[in-house]
Amino acid sequence: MKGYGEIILDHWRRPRNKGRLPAPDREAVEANALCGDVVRMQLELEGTRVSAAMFDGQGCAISQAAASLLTERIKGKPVGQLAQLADQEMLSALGELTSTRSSCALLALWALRQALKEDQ
Amino acid sequence: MKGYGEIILDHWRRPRNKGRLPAPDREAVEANALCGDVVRMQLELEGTRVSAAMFDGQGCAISQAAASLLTERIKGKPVGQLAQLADQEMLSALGELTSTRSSCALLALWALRQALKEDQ
Amino acid sequence: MDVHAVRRDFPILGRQQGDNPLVYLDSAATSHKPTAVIEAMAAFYRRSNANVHRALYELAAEATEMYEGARAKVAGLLGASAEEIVFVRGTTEALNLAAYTLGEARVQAGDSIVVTEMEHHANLVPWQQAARRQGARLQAVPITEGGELDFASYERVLSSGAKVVALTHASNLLGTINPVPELSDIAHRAGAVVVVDAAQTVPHMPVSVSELGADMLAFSGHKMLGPTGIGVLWARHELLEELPPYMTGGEMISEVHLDGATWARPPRRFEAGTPPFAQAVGLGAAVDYLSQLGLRDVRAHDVGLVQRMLEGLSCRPYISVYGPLDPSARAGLVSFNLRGVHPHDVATLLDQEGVAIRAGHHCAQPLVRRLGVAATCRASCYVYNTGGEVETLLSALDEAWRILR
Amino acid sequence: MDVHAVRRDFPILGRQQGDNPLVYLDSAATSHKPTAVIEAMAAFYRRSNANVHRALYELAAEATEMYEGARAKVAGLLGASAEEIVFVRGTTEALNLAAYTLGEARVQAGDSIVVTEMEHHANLVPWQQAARRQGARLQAVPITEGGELDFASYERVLSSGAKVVALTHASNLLGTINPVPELSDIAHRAGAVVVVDAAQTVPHMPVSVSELGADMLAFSGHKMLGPTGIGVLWARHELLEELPPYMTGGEMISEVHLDGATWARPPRRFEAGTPPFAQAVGLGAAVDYLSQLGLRDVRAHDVGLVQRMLEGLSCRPYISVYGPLDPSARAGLVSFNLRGVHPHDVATLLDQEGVAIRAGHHCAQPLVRRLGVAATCRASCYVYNTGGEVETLLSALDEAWRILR
Ligand SMILES: Cc1ncc(COP(=O)(O)O)c(C=O)c1O
Ligand SMILES: Cc1ncc(COP(=O)(O)O)c(C=O)c1O
Repeated sequence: MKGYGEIILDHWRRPRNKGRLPAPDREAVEANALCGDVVRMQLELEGTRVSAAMFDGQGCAISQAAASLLTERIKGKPVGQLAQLADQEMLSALGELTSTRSSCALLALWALRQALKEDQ
Repeated sequence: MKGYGEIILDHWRRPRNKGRLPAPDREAVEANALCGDVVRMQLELEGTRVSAAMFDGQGCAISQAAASLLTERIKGKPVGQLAQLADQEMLSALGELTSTRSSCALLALWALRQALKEDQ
Repeated sequence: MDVHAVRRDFPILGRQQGDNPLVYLDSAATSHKPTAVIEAMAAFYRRSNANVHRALYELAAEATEMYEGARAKVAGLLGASAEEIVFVRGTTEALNLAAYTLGEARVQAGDSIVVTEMEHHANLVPWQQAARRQGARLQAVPITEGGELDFASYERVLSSGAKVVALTHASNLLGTINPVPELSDIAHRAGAVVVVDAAQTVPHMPVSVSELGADMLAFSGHKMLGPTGIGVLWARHELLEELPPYMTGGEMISEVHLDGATWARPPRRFEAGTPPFAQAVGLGAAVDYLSQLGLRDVRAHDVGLVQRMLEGLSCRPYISVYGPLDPSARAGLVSFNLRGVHPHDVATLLDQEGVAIRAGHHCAQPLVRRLGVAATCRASCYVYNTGGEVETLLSALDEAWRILR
Repeated sequence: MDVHAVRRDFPILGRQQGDNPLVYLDSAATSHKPTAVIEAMAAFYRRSNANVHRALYELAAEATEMYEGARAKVAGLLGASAEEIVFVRGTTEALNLAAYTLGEARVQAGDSIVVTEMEHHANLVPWQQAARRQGARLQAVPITEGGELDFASYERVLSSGAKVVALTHASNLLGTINPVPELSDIAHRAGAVVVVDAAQTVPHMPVSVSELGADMLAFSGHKMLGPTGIGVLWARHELLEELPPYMTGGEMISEVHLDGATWARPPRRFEAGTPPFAQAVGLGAAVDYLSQLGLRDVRAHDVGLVQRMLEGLSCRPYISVYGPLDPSARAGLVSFNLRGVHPHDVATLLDQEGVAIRAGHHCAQPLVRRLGVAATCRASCYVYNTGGEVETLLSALDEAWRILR
């Protein structure tokens, strides 16, 4: 069995930055009603940079691993740069993935975009 | 062109007993709404026998020829016998006929049956 | 367009009818299918069959891609976007969907719905039902003696406002092509949504929804070289967004509770249950085939044949022709009658020569009544018909006349 | 039934999925098609294609005969008469037709419509809509912990009367087969018409409408080895006679005037427009194929496979199974979950082994919610599945569990 790539399995088994921030500056929840996947993304900002990011949620391995991976990737990054993060980048960061699951893989990114949009 | 059989063409070109009876004992009209064929059958009875039969109507050659042929066939016949006249007899009396047209061929027979049913 | 090369793509044309080759002049009822279409569906069932949407395995992803690919092809044909294409069974379902949903969303008691006297039953009866349900008024614009829409009446009817105008792009009996862009403008100024029955045009000529200017368009796959069981409703996306669903069930919902449900976005909102996905693949192949021929050439071929038919029929004193006399003002069909002869007799006699035409009311009873006849004969052509076949038709008519007059 | 001989009739089973042979366990979503069905339709298009009804030429008479012949075959399968068979697109359209027409004819404001908690959206949402339109009340009978219909609740709900009971013959998620004869009796005593969703049973076991005792029955061609784009509504003829049409247009009318229309008799009243006649021919071939196998044997084969699945799944402590544990109380499918693992992950990992199962809410959101899960995995089988394939499923599940736990 090819299974999921090591990156997905690693983040699924040992999620990074899972939980809640005490005082997030930005926050958004995205859900995929059809599969029941839910992802909450929370950010703390220092100036125009992300100083802390955490996620919370439930659902399939891909959606949760993607959220975990995303929190690692965005820490320390300028907010302006994050707004430009493309779907394709997220997908390739997760390694090989079947097209039927891309909406799971992108859920965290959608939540991030939502969080960045709000009260800007 | 095979065309219609001689029987149909003969009755279509020179319809027998076409018109109205002065004082019919029995009468019925049948129409095929879908093609616009109409046939009226009128009978005069003497005792239990048909003493005169006429038809009137409009429509395709088959429906009109069949009506003409039928008036000839039933004259002098006992009413009880006519009630038993089968679809198949009518169809074969007309000669070779494509199945798509059997409702045209049977319209006069249906009118006859209707006429016999009424006020018996 | 090389008609003889085209004919080789249609296996049914090799059929003998009794002692004669089949001369099929009833494509307005349904068209034949090229091998490419027949094979596309067979290959789908042999290699790629799976229910579309939602499944997570590769085979289903492939089937879904082919289904959505067909939607994109149809959109491309019309110059529309894929999310404006709803797959249905055929023109009839498309128009029922339009009448039901527009009725619910746009028509109130006392409002007016406008149709024409030359509509196919599919674009008349559903509007009668919608008018009945909403307590609205149905008005039918008459035709002229020449078989065209009475423009002045149309303007007059619309001057007092209407919520919907439902009209045919081309009459399946008269052949008349209606000037939809102008008629749409007038309807829009009156505040009406314009629904066009394009069953006889999309298969036969280039149709661009932006040039047409209508809001909804309906047509059938089986009349355009595609399979039965599939058709298309095109509508402007904003309009689809506004409309409630017609059928409900799986795939068209967003969330379902025991006491209520919310809807998916278009086009899925209008595709309840398992769609005819194998037929969509077949329709996609038909669109490819027609596009390769070029719809401009398809139209030119039709016009050439109709011209020969009109000339041949008009010069026979025992024949009356219905509809416009200019072939370029017509779809690829001609209705006619032989003096004093019932059209059914003509059709039966022609069939014995291998010539297949249609005779009857062509699902347009009010129009047939308006013409003052019980029925008409209709010959209709398509990409695989030849000038020689038109000659066969004409001489078979002479023979029928000889027999029956 | 020789499953290896059967497999040779299904070309798609030769497909490789990556490095593995395809193990297709999603027949409850859609079945594959034997060559006999694929070829019946291709041959129809190549030799006999013409629009059915009304045409007077030989080719159309032949097509009409084949279309009506398919109707007779379906009637034979159910022990019904041909005039009780209405061809539609699928189960979903059949149930929409039933809900709309029964709503109009039988349901008034304040009346009650009864469904169950285990309905597919196709047998729930149309009734919600009908209830809304008529101002009626929709009541859903709950299920027991064991996944069966709560009989006592059913009796209680019906004791206060109902106009319609709409229920599934077998749940497409739980597999549960409902005792329709008993349930129909109770419903009839309460004065209700009984509509049965037989999408998961007619393809898989002998179903006789007289033994079932219901008034209407809906199923899809594509789940019974037939093509997409066709399905069946069966109803008692007296009931069909009483109902108004659903869709309107050509072929379903008796007379049309500009201001109104009258209807043809059933079944034509319910078949507006060009029907999916080529698909009917395909469905007829599927009925022939299934009858040759024998539906008793088809059912026995299903039960054997489901037993192996249930045994294999139940003995794995990391798996929960939903629905009845007795294979003979079930349709040919099993829903399950791996502890703490999302079904979508299971389906994706299995797909990589060539095993196609479905994961999701199976168009039964209220039921999934009732089970307290987000979704389930579902493996479903049919005539072409083998015991070996069930073993492949089970070991692929072990592997998925190893990876994901
Ligand atoms: C129980 C049940 N009802 C209804 C349907 C809907 O059938 P279709 O999508 O063919 O209309 C299905 C299949 O998805 C089903 O399993
Ligand atoms: C103008 C027109 N509208 C509607 C229809 C109905 O199409 P269908 O029977 O494919 O639904 C036809 C064809 O019969 C037609 O010619």
